[in-house]
Amino acid sequence: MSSVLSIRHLKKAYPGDPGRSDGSVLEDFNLELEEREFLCILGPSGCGKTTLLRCIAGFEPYEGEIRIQDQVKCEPGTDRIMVFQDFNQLFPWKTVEKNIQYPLRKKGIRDKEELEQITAEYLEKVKLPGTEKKYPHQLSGGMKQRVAIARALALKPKIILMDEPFAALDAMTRNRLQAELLHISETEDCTFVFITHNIQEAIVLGSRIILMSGSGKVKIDHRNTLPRPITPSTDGYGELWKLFHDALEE
Amino acid sequence: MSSVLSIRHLKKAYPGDPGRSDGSVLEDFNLELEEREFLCILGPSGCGKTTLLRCIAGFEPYEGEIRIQDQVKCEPGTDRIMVFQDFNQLFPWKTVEKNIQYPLRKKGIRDKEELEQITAEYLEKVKLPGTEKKYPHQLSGGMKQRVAIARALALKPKIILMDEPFAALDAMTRNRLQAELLHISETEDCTFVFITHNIQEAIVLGSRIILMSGSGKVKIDHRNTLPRPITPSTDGYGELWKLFHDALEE
Amino acid sequence: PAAAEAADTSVNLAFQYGLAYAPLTIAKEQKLIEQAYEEATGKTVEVTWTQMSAGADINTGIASGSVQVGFMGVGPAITGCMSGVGYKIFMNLSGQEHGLMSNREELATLEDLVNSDEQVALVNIGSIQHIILAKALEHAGFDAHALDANLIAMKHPDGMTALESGNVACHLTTNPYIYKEREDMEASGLHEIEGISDVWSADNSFIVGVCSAELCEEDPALYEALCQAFAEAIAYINEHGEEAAKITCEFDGTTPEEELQYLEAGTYATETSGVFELATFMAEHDFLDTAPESFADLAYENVEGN
Amino acid sequence: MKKEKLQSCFVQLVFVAAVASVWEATARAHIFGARSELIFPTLEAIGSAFVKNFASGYAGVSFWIYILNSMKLLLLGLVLGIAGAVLFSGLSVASRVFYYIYNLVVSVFDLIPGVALLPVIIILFGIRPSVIVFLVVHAVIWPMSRNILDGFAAIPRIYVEAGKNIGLNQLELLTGVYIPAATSYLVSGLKVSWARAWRGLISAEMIFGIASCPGIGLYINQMRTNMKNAEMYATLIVIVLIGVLVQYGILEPIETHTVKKWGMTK
Amino acid sequence: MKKEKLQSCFVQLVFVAAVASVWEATARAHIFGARSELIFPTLEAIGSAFVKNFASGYAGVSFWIYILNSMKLLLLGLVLGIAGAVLFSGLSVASRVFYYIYNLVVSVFDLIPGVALLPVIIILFGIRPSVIVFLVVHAVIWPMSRNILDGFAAIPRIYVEAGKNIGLNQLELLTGVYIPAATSYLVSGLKVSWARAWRGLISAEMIFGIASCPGIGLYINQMRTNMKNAEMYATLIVIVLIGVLVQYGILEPIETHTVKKWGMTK
Ligand SMILES: Nc1ncnc2c1ncn2[C@@H]1O[C@H](COP(=O)(O)OP(=O)(O)OP(=O)(O)O)[C@@H](O)[C@H]1O
Ligand SMILES: Nc1ncnc2c1ncn2[C@@H]1O[C@H](COP(=O)(O)OP(=O)(O)OP(=O)(O)O)[C@@H](O)[C@H]1O
Ligand SMILES: [Mg+2]
Ligand SMILES: [Mg+2]
Repeated sequence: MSSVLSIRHLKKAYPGDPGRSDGSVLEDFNLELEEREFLCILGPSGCGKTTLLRCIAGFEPYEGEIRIQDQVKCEPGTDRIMVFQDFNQLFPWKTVEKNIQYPLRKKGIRDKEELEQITAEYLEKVKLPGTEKKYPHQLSGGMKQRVAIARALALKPKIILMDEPFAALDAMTRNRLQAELLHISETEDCTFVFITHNIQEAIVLGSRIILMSGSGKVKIDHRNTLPRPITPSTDGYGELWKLFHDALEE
Repeated sequence: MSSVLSIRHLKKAYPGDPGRSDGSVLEDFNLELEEREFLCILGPSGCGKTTLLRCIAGFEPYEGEIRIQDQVKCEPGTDRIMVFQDFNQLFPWKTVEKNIQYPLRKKGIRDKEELEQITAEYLEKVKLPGTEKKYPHQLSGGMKQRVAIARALALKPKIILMDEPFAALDAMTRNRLQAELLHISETEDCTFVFITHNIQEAIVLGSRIILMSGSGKVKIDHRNTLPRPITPSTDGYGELWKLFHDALEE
Repeated sequence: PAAAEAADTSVNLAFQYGLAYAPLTIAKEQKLIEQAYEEATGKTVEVTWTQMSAGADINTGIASGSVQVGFMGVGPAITGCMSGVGYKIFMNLSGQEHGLMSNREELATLEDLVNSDEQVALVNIGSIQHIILAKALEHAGFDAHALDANLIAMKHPDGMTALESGNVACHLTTNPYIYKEREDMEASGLHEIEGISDVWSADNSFIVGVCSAELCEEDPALYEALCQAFAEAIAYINEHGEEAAKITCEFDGTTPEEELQYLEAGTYATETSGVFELATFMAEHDFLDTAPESFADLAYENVEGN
Repeated sequence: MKKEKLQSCFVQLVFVAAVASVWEATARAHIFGARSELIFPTLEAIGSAFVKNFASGYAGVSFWIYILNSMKLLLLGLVLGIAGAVLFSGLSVASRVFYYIYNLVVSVFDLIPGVALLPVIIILFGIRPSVIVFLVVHAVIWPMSRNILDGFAAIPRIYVEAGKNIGLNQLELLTGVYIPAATSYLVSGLKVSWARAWRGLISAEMIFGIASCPGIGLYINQMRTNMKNAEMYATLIVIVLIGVLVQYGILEPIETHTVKKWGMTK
Repeated sequence: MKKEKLQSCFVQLVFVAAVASVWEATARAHIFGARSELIFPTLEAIGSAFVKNFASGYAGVSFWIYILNSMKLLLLGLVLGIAGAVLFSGLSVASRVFYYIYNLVVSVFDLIPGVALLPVIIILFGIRPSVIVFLVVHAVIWPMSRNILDGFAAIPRIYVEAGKNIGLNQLELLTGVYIPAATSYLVSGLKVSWARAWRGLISAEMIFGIASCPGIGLYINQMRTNMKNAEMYATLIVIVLIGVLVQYGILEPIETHTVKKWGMTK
């Protein structure tokens, strides 16, 4: 398998902000991600997870090098679709339906029926059928997040960057969407970078799990070899959970 | 103990939105909350939890009656402080410090040293010392949420309304803040209404746990009598967890 | 419009607002220019009339060549001639009576005014009214600029409003406002300060027509037609006052009777009167940078008068 | 919504009635000297002047013609001004260099009074109705541009990022993100521009009236020159009526169907 | 930040130089007929008129006096206009009834050209420099109010709710939430108003010149009347310089230290 994402010597500091003692949020950050990997990132609040994702997506200037499929990419592009942490990432001037269809149109899908079919399919996946004609401000927090997930998935990008996408969801919806992502990851040619605070979620989803320290360093980089599907009763789940839990406690 | 919050026949429908089949988000919703109770609310995404909280806080017009300490309250007030679900609830034009101090000032605390001491104390509680001079846009998602929590706690209101306050936090920070809330609930004269998606969190925190159905009805109203402190290894935890988990699965 | 497009030549005329421009209304309504040109040459001319609120804009229009003929107060016309806008006076249009009205009893004479710090409203600083005031002052033995610091520039109707509502002490104005104010003498307790008519009457050139040098030189036929048409219009007003009043009253918002009265109070003639003398006075008192050497600096050869 | 509308209409009507009464009382008190009536006409006089305006026009030309001529120039100027503002502000989004230049241009030209530009305009355009159009454009384009530029700068970053993320090019970003996200600024700018255009038109026509294409400004100027204050106020009422009609009949519905529907404003 | 500032200055300087060259080339080409120099003076002529303005003034009055007089009236009008706009828009936040009325008042008065109000103003204020102040206020207050009203309507609901939640009363809500949250609208409104005030002042002084308190508008008018176009352009340059100075020296820093610092705009 070839490397789909390669980060070398990434350094990121916000202007006008001394940040940590060393003056930057991320420093000499390195990461090689292979195709169809499902990378989960854990780490304490404020450690730089979102910052990392934003650098990969091309929203922030940085030092160092980020290559996507062996090409240096500094600008945002449709090969890496981001689901933001913020609730207000949908275009408020478009209905749910149009929010999903607009990027698809830009991608070249013009057929109205096909668009509607895709919309229906992905709204079904995120358990939101019937909300097509609503505007974002008429949705609850979790519903907005799910529409954003549907919008990203429908685009079928090479890399999906997700920033705590399930944080606002109840356990059941969360389980259903986890299963959905696993399915996509298994059947489609798609690489995931997935930020979560939920250790269980990271173990269930990730083919690889990174834990960042409070100072933005990679503290654990673990290849998850537990047999799928993984549940808390899977052999080895307990140890793995403890590994990450303890590392976070430190 | 007297009833601190009493909701009778609450009905809420959003204008211009047919909503559910019965046309409203909440219908004939009743709730009596006693002083110093810690109410946790569970429920699927989009069931009306935030709507309920907003009605209590006085941000939405509604039918029915909501009484706070036996007085009908339709307007927002400092007796009920809300921590919103949205990340952007801090005033972006004020530093972290000022965001916390501004409501305190309005409450009548003018002494500069006292203000600084309170700020330091509560920032310490939410694990954010050293961020005093930052502006909200310089914080990560979880950090913003924690400042909002600190702002609410520092005010020591009669009722604290919290809408998934810990959703964006890592396990460890979450645990620490849970302990903090429990401590406040035990030592101070404060009633909590706390929305969460985390069943464990609800069991650990709640002296009473309500589970709402997808149609906005109260499905389970459980008085939590497990001996504190509650951990997953506490006797009876497993059954309780299963009770809520299964109810959510339905 | 179709006929207009087919016209052989065209001319742009610009003028300002008021009774003093009455002959233009006659010429416009009776199409005198078009007729005169066609009679003389057998060709057609398209005439465009533009009403501007400042002589300065007309000057710019002529200087840039988009206007060929303008009518304005004799003051700006002299300034234009001397600052090289490229035109000269090609005829006189009208003269109007001016008067200085006051609502303060203690201001009986110019001397009272000079010794007070009351304000005088007139249409513009450096305007012909300003120059008239300067002349009157000099005539009465004061410095020509003695009242300069007391001036308030505003349009005639605003000045009248200010005077009648007691907000300004004096108003120097012309036809028809001066007549209206005189009518109100009794009711409003206004009175006239003497001294203006000694130096300025309706016989003095007040509004003159100017014509660009290009038109004068390059299209003598049109130039002739213009002169002839306006002479006819002026003659019409003088000979058929009632008919003329009926035509122009609508534009001035009066009844035909009032209009006739106003028209008769003015002097409509093609000969200029006192232009050179005025220019000399202006040059002597800083209203003008360079003095004309002779009347020929200000007017074309065909113009009669001084 | 419906109820609020009614309530607002009611309040506004009561207010207008109150203002009218005060005016009438002042007019009837004759406190402004002998010509008080002329300077401060009664509502009756204004009303009959209003009727007369429409019934008989002025100088043999129907009042409708004045309105029509003005509206033609006004609309042309307004459309050109708004289109120009959108175009140039859009280019400013695409190119930083262009932004620096345009920002300066807006700051400078917004300061220059129309009359002062007149010589240059006359030189370039001659004496034509287009001069008035140009002055209207001059009145509209700079404040509108200011609103759009500032609106573009203030839109939440996340929308632009979401737009770039789905691969929008500069033009698509402009039409697909910047313009809708800044709609409340745009609508505010439209309201200001609409008023600017009216005022610009009246002043333009007052300094520059073309007899072959007479407009409302020329009309007002004539009325002023002739001391017909009742007619002048009646004409102002027409201007205000048209202006308010557009505001409540066109601009508010635009607001209701965009930013209000989208939950972006109250 | 620093670098961007430099870059922007550089681009703007290059642009100004380019415009100046085009002007000069046009002026030297004498393309506007025989009187080209008079109506389209060369930079040299404008430059020496600029120097002469300051050196000798006009009619025995120093040019500084003209500037000073104008600035006095301008600032007074600007401050009154802005204060009024803030005050009334603030009241509109507090009372719905007041909002309906004020919204109508703004829509109506914004449409009325200053000249048309002149008779009424003269009656009410007499013949004083305050008439000019009043006309400047009239030029400023309505567009500024429009910006503030629309800015208030567009601020995110959550800030208002957070404010009410911590027990702010109406006045505190206004100063503590509405005004800071709408700052980007306010600053935009300030920029527009500043330009409006200049334009309003010049036109006011052109229709209403007070010899005992001569201002720049009067000066420009004199230059126009006397066909001194070079002097007129030189005076315009002074106006533009002051205007741009305020824009870049006062308004931009305000922006940098508020909305930019708060991350509310780019
Ligand atoms: N402003 C609004 N206008 C119309 N409908 C709304 C509005 N806000 C919420 N709703 C609808 O009301 C229902 C309940 O929303 P609410 O925000 O209370 O859900 P919630 O329980 O908080 O969900 P979540 O866990 O996802 O935050 C949803 O179906 C939503 O679509
Ligand atoms: N725009 C900014 N300007 C200055 N500092 C910033 C900015 N954005 C983030 N930071 C800082 O960078 C650090 C990392 O932020 P980041 O958002 O990447 O954290 P995170 O790991 O995503 O946290 P969370 O789990 O709370 O979302 C934090 O200390 C934060 O204060
Ligand atoms: Mg984050
Ligand atoms: Mg919610």
